Amino acid sequence: MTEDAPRHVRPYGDTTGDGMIQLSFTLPVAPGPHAEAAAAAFAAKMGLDPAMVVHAKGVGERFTFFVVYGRSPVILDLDEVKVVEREFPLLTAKEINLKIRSRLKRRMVVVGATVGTDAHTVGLDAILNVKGFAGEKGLESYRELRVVNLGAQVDARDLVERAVSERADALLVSQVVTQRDAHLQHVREVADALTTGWPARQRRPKLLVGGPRFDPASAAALGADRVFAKGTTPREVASYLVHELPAGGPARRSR
Amino acid sequence: MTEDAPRHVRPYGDTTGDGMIQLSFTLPVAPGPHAEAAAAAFAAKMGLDPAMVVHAKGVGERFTFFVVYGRSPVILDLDEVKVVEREFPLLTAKEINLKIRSRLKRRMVVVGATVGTDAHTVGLDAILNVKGFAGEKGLESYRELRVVNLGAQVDARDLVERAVSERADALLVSQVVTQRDAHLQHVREVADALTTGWPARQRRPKLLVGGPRFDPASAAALGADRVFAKGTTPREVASYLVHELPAGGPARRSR
Amino acid sequence: MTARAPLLHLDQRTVRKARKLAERAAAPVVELARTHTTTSVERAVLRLAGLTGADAEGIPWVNRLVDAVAADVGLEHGVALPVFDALASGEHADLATLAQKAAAGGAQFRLPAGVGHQRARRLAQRAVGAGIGRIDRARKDRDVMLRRLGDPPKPWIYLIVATGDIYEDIPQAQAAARAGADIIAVIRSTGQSLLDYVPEGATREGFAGTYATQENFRLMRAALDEVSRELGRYVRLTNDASGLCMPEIATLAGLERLDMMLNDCMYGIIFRDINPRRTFIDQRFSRQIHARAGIVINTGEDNYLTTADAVDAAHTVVVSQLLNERFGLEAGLQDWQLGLGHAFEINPALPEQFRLELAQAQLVRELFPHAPLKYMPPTKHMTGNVFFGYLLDAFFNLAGVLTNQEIILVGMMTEGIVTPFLSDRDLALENVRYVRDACAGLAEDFVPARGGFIAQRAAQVLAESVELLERIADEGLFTAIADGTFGITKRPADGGRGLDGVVVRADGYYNPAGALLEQAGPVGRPA
Amino acid sequence: MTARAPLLHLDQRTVRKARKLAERAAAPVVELARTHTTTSVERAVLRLAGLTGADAEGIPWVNRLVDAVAADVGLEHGVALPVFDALASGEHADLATLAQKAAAGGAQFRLPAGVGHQRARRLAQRAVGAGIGRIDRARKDRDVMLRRLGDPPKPWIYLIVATGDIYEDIPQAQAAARAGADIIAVIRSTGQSLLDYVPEGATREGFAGTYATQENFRLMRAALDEVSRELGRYVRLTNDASGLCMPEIATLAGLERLDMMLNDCMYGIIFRDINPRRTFIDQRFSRQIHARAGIVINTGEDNYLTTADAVDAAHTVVVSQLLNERFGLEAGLQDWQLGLGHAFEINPALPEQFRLELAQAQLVRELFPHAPLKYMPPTKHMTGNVFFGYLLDAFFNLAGVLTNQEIILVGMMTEGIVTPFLSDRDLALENVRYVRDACAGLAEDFVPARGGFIAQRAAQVLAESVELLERIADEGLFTAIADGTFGITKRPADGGRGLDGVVVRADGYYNPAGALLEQAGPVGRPA
Ligand code: B12
Ligand code: B12
Ligand SMILES: Cc1ncc(COP(=O)(O)O)c(C=O)c1O
Ligand SMILES: Cc1ncc(COP(=O)(O)O)c(C=O)c1O
Repeated sequence: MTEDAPRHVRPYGDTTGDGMIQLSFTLPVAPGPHAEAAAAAFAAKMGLDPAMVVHAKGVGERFTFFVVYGRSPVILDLDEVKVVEREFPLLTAKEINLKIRSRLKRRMVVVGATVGTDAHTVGLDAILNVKGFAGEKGLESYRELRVVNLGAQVDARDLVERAVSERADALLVSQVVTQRDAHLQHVREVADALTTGWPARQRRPKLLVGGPRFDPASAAALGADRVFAKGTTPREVASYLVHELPAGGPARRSR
Repeated sequence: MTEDAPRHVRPYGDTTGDGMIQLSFTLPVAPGPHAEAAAAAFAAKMGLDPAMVVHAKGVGERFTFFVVYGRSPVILDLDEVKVVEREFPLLTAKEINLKIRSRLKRRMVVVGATVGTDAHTVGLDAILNVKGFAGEKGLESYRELRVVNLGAQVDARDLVERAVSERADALLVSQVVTQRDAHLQHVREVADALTTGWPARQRRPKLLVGGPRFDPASAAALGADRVFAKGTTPREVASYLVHELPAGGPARRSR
Repeated sequence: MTARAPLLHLDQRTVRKARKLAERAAAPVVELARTHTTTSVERAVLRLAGLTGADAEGIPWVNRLVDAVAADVGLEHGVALPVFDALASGEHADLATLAQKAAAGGAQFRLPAGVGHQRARRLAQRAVGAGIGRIDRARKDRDVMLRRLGDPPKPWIYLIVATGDIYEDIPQAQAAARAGADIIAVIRSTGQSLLDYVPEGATREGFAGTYATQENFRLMRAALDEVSRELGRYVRLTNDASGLCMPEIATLAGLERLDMMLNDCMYGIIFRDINPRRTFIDQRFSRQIHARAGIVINTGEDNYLTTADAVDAAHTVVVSQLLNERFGLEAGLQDWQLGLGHAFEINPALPEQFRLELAQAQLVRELFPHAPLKYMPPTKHMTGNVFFGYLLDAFFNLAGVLTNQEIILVGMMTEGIVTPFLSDRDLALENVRYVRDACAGLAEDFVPARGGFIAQRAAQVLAESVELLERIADEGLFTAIADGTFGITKRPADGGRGLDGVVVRADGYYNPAGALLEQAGPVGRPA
Repeated sequence: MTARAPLLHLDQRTVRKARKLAERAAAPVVELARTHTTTSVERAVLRLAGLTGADAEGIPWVNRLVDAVAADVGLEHGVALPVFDALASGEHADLATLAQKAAAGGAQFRLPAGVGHQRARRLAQRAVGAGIGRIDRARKDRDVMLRRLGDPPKPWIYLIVATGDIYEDIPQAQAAARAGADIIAVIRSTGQSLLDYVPEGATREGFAGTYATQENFRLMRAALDEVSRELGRYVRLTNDASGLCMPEIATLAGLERLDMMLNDCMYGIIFRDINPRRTFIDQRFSRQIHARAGIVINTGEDNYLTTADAVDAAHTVVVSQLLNERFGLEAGLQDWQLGLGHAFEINPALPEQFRLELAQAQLVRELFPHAPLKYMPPTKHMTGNVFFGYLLDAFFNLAGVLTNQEIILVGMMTEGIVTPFLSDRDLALENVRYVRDACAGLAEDFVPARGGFIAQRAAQVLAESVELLERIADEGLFTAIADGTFGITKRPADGGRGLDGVVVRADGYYNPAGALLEQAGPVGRPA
C-alpha cells in the first residue's frame, strides 16, 4: 500500500465512505410482504442502514430468495487486519536445491496425498508434478527433492505408515471437499495419526496442508505446520520447505 | 404462512439452519493478501463465521472487489418482524366508484406529479393513466375520480398551488431517483409546501408517496400519509383513497 | 472492421422510399430552424466570441448580456450586431465588461445601420471566427492525438460515470479507461437540462450525475488525455448536449475537445418537456457546431423504449433514426458522425426475445451501414436480480457482436437499483471482454435464414416505419409529436419549457457563427 | 425435436473408420468381460434373487454369502449353483436365513453336479428370473406413467441434489422439479464408490452427496412420483452406478425404477483408482441390467476435461465416447439409451472459446445423432466470481440450444465454491429458461461457414480421434489407460482397488442373470 492510503476504511460503492455492500440469501419464509419485511429485518440485524430489499423471489412455497443493497456501518482499521505474510523468502529452484544439499547432505523426501474420501488430485498434482502450476514446475522437478505422490483417497494411517517407511521430511496433504467440514476432520486425522504413528525418536516431519478453502491462519488449530491456500505455487512450497530446515549444519537422523 | 412454519429462522443455504449468505463489496485497498485479509476481517465484523473470501479482484490500483460466502449468526424472530400490512380492503372499481359517490357526493380529485428534478413518469403514469399497470386500469378510468396529472419535474410549491386551485382530495407524488436521498428531500419539500401553502380552513388532502425504493414504513418520517412501494397497482391506490374517506355521510368542504 | 454483406435482404426500394419520406417530413422543420433563433443560440454566439464567467448568483454573463440586448432591441436581428456595435463604441473594454455593465443597467443597445452595421459585423465576425478557430484547433489536437496514440478499434466500449462530484468522477473515469473503456460519458445532474443557463466552474453537488460545465469538461478531458497517454490509446469523452442549452453546451464541447455528444432532435421534447420549436431550432445550430468540431453525435431513440414497448414501437425508433439522420446531414454532419441510438429493450420474458432483438439490431445496421451506431443495454427490464441482470447484459453484448454495433454502452447489473458502483463497471467490462473474445468471429456463423423469423421481423418493422413516415410527411412532425408518436408521450407544439426563448428572425438577422458554419461545408473524416 | 441437417460436413468415411477402430479396440476387453466375473457381479445375482438386508455391522447379506461361497468353493463357477444347491437341501428356510447361517459358519457350500446341478440351476433361474421380472415391471410402470403423465420434451433439464441427507434431499428435489427440472440426480457421498458393498437403509450422513442405497432410491422415486403426478409430467431420477459396486447398484436402480444412471466404462478407473479389469467386467454386467431396465446411461467423458485441457484433449473425449458407445451396444443398450457425456470446459480466457465449444458440441451431436447427449456445464473454470460464473453458464446454455443437446446439466454459479444452495438451483433455472425461450429458434440462424473456423476445428478433432483410436486398436486399451491417455491419469492394468474381486470364469460358470440377459436381446424404445 502507498503511504497516503487511509488506515480506516469502509466499503466503497461510488463515493468514498458510502459503505455500500450487496447481500443475497434465502430465508425459509413463504414469499410475500412478510418475507420482504423479514429480509429487511435480517439485513438490519446484519447492521445495514439503510437496507434496500431490491429483489425477492419465491423458491417453492416455503422459501424466498433476496438481494439486498445497503450501507454497512463497519469501519475497518487496516492496521488491525492480521495477514499471514509469507514468513520466508521466495527462492529460485537453484537456491532451493543448493540449500537442501548443503544443509541436509541428502535429498529431502516429501510424501503427498489427498486424504480421506476426497478424490481431488488436481491441486496436489499442481504442486507435486513436474508440469506444475502457473508456469512454475512442480516439486518433482527439483533435483534435491524426492517426491512420493500417493494420489487421492488415502487413509490417514496409511499415509503416515508410508511416510515412516519413506523417512519423509514433510507430509503434503490436500483437501478440497469442505462440505460439513470434511477437510478439517481429515487433516486432524492425519495430525493424530502422526502423533501416534511416528517413531518417537525420529524428527517429526513437517505437516503441510493445502486446498482452496482453508483459512491461512488455521494451521495451529489443525495441528499442522502450515496451511497453503488457493493459488499456491510449487516454488512457494519448496521455499517454505528449505526455510524450515534446521539452520546450522546438516540435520542428522537418529535411527 | 402455514401453521407449522417455524418462528425463529436463519438463512438457508442447503441445510436447515446453516445460516449461509453471500456478500459482495469493494474496499479501498490495493489488491493482495492484505486486502483479502481485510475482506475477511470485514466479513467477520459483519458477524460471518466462518467467512470464505472466494473472490478478490483488483479494480484499478487502489480498490479490490470481493465475493464472500459465510454463515451469519443472526437468528430472526418472525413474530417480531413488522410488516406494513394493507390496512384497507381491496375493492373492485365498481365498489370504489360507489363509495366515492355515496360518501363524497361528488367526484374525488387527485393531483399527481413527479416532483423536484426527477423526470421519471412511468411509475406515476402506471398508477394514473387509463392504460394502468399489471393488467389493472389506472385511476383515470374510475368514473368518480378526477385525475390531474402534472407530469414530471414539477416544483413542490407549484404542485401545491395547483392542488389548491383544483381543490384536491389527494396529492400523488412519485420519486424514482434516490441518489444522495433526493427522493426523501423532494417529498419533504412537498410536505412543507402543503403545510405552508394549504388554506388553513380547508381539509388537508392526503399525501400519497410512491416509488421503487421507498421503505413502506417511512410515511410518518416523511410527513406523508402513506407510502407505496415497488409493484403497487392502481386498484390498491384507489382502495386506499376510499378507505381514507371520512366514514359517515358526505364530507362537506368549508370554503 | 470490414462491413459484412447484408443478411436481411431488405427491399432497397423501400429503404430509398423511407429516406425520401424522412426528407419530406423534415423539410418544414428545417425551414423553421432557418428562420428562427433562440436565446441559447445567441448565447452560444457570445460564448464563441469569448465571453465566459458568471455573476455572483452564478448566472453566466452570456445570459445577462443576451437578456439586456433582448430588453433593448429584441433578439430578432441576433445579439451580434447590437453587442459589437456597443463594443465598437469604445466605451467598454471588452465583452466581459460590457456584460457586467449591461447587467447593472449601465449599457444601452441599438441596432446599428450603415457603417456602424458594417463595423459591428466585422468585429463580430472576427471575434466569433476566433472562437471557431479554437474549435478547429481542438479538432486538430484530437487528430494529432489519434495519430500519435492510436485510435482503438471498433466497437468502442462506452462507460458512464455519474457520481455528482467531478473530483470523484475523475479517478473513476481513469480507472474505467484503464479497465478498457474507450469512451467515458459523464452524465448530468437530474436538474440540469431544464436550467436555461450553463453553470460555471468545477462542481461537486450533482444528483445522479455531474453538472456539465466548461470547467468540468476541461478537467475531465485533461484527466483522460493523461490516461490516454499512459495507455497509448485515445480515450474519448462525451456528455449531453440536449436540454435548454443545447447550442451552448455544444459550443463548450467543441472548445474543450469533447469527442461525442448526446444530441437528439426530439429527446428534450419528449423526456424533458422542452418546447418542440425551441428544441428543433436549438438542435440545428448545435449540430452545425458539432459538425465543425468533428464530434460524433449520439441520438436518443433508445429512450423511447423505456416508455413505449420495444416490440410495438420498434418502427418509431427507425423513423426517428431516419429523421435524426436527415436533420444531421442537413446541419452538415457526415455519416461517420451519426451515432444513431437504439437499445436492447425487448421484454426478456417474451418468446424469441433475443432473435427479435437481433432482427432490430441488424435492421438498423443495414439501414445505416456507415453510421457508428450507439447500442444501449437493457434498462427497463433490469430488476433487482443482479445475477439475471448480468446475464441479460451478456446477451446484449452478444447481440452487439453478432450485428456489428460500433458504440457499445456497457450495461450495469445494478441498472434497476442505483447509479453504477465502481465494481459494477469492472464486472461489466469483464462481461464485455468475455463475449467479445470468446465469440470474436461468431458473426461469421450468424446467417439468418432467408425469409426466416429474423428476416421477416426486420421487413415488418421497415414496412411499419414507411407507413408511419408517410403519415408524418402528410400531417407534419409537430402533429405526430403532439399525438404521442414517440415514447407514447404527447407534447403539443406550444407546450413545454423554453418557448419564450424562441424568436422569429427578422430580415436583417445576423449570426456570424451560423454564417461561417453554413458556408463552411463538411470538413471531412479525421485522419 | 426434429434433427437438423448436419452443419459440419464431416467426412463420412472418416466417421465410419472411427467406429470400426473403436470396435477393434473394444473387442479384447469385451472378451475379458465375457470370461470373467467379479464379487460384485455375483452379489448382484443374489440381489436379483431377492436377498436384501445387512448384518449388525451394516455389511449386506449378499456380501456375507458371496464371501462364504468364495471361501468354500471359489467364485469361478458363480454363486448361483452353490447357493441354490444349499437352499435346495431344505435345511435353510430362505436365502436370508442361509446367508445368516453362512456368515456364522453354519452352512457349507459345494459345487453340485448331475441332478443336483440341474435342480440348483432351475431354482436359481426361477429366483433370478423373478428379480428380472420385477425390473421388467418397473420398466412397464415407467412406460405407463410416461403415457399417462406425459414425457417432457427434450432437452431435459438435469439438476443435482446433494445435501448428504435424504430427508433434506427430498424436499429440495421436489422443489427443483416444480421449478422445472426434468431429471433429478442424487449424487453420492464422497466415500461411497470405494466401498465394496452397498450400504443399507435411509441415510442422513453423507459428505457432499447422499449414500446410494436401495431405500434412498425408493424414497426419492416415490417422492418424485408424487411430484410428477402433481405437475403432470414424469420427472426422472438418476444416480451413480460407477464404482466398486457397479453391477449391484445397477440392479437396485432397475428394481427401484431409476430412469438414468451415471455409468461409464472408464470413470471408476481414472477418477476412483478402481482396477481396470474389475471395472470393465463390472460395467458390462451393469449395462446389461440397464438395457433390460430401459435405463438411459450417462457416460463420464466430461470428467476428463477437469484434469486434462479441453482443447488439447478434445479428441480423447470423442475416442472415449466411441468406446462407450461400442461397449454399450455390445451389452445390449440401444442408441436412445446412450447418454454420452461431454462438457463446456474450454478456458473462457481463450480467444474464440465459445466457437471452439460450439465446434466440439456440434461434432459430438453429428457423430451420435441418435444418442441423447449429456452436456455438462463449466466446472473447472468456475471461480469464486459468481457473477461471471452465472454468465458462463448462460453461454453453456446457449451452446446447448445452438447444437441441440438433449440432457442439459444445469450449471451452478457456486460451482467453484460449495455444493449448490437452494437458491443457486433456482437462479440456474432462471438462466436456462431465459436462454431456451429467448433463443428458442436461434439454431436456425446458426450456420457455421463451410470450411470456416468451426468446421475446421471439428474436422481436426475428428482426425486426431482416428489417429488415437488407431494407436489404441494396435496397442490395446489397457496400455492406453496405463499411459494416461484419458484425463492424463495413468492407471496400470494391475493397479487400483478391487482386483482381488476379479475371478476367471471356469468352464461350468453359471450366472442365471447373465444368461437371461444375453439371450433376451433388446426390448425396444419406451412407448
Ligand atoms: C476437478 C474437479 C473434480 C474432478 C476431480 C478430478 C481429479 N482427479 O482431481 C472430479 C470430476 C472427479 C470431481 C468429482 C467430485 N467433486 Co469435484 N470439483 C472439481 C473442480 C471442478 C475443480 C477442482 C480443481 O481441480 N481445481 C484446480 C486446482 C489447481 O485448485 P486447488 O485444488 O484449489 O489447488 C490449489 C491450491 O488450493 C493449493 N493446494 C491444493 N492442494 C494442496 C496441497 C498442498 C500440500 C499444498 C501445499 C497446496 C495445495 O495449490 C493448488 C494450486 O494453487 C471443483 C470446482 C471448482 N471450480 O473449483 C469441483 C469441487 C471441488 N468438487 C466438488 C464435489 C462435491 C465433488 C464430488 C464429491 C461430487 C460427488 N458427490 O460426486 C465428486 C467426488 C469427488 C470425491 N470423492 O472427492 C465440490 C466441493 C464442494 C465443497 N466445497 O465441499 C466442488 C467445489 C464443486 C461444487 N461446487 O460442488 N471433481
Ligand atoms: C425508464 C427510465 C428512465 C427514462 C424515464 C422516462 C420517463 N418518462 O419516465 C429516461 C431514459 C428518460 C431516464 C432518464 C434518467 N434516469 Co432513469 N431509469 C429508467 C428505468 C430504466 C426504469 C424506470 C421505470 O420506468 N420503471 C417502471 C415503473 C412502472 O416502476 P416504478 O417507477 O417503480 O413505479 C411503480 C412503483 O414504484 C409505484 N409508484 C411509482 N411512483 C408512484 C407514485 C405514487 C403516488 C404511487 C401510489 C405509486 C408509485 O407504482 C409503480 C407501478 O407499480 C430505471 C432502471 C430500472 N430498471 O428501474 C432507470 C433509473 C430509475 N434511472 C436513473 C437515473 C439516474 C436517470 C438519470 C438521472 C440519468 C442521467 N443522469 O441522465 C436520467 C435523468 C432523469 C431525471 N432527470 O430524473 C437511475 C436512478 C438511480 C437512483 N436510484 O437514484 C435508475 C435506477 C437507473 C440506474 N441504475 O442508474 N430514465
Ligand atoms: C439524446 C440524449 N440527450 C441527453 C440525454 C441526457 O439528458 P439529461 O441530462 O436531460 O438527462 C440523454 C440521456 O439519455 C439522451 O439520450
Ligand atoms: C460416469 C460417472 N459415474 C459416476 C460418477 C460419480 O461417482 P462418485 O460417486 O464416485 O463420485 C460420476 C461423477 O461425475 C460420473 O461421471
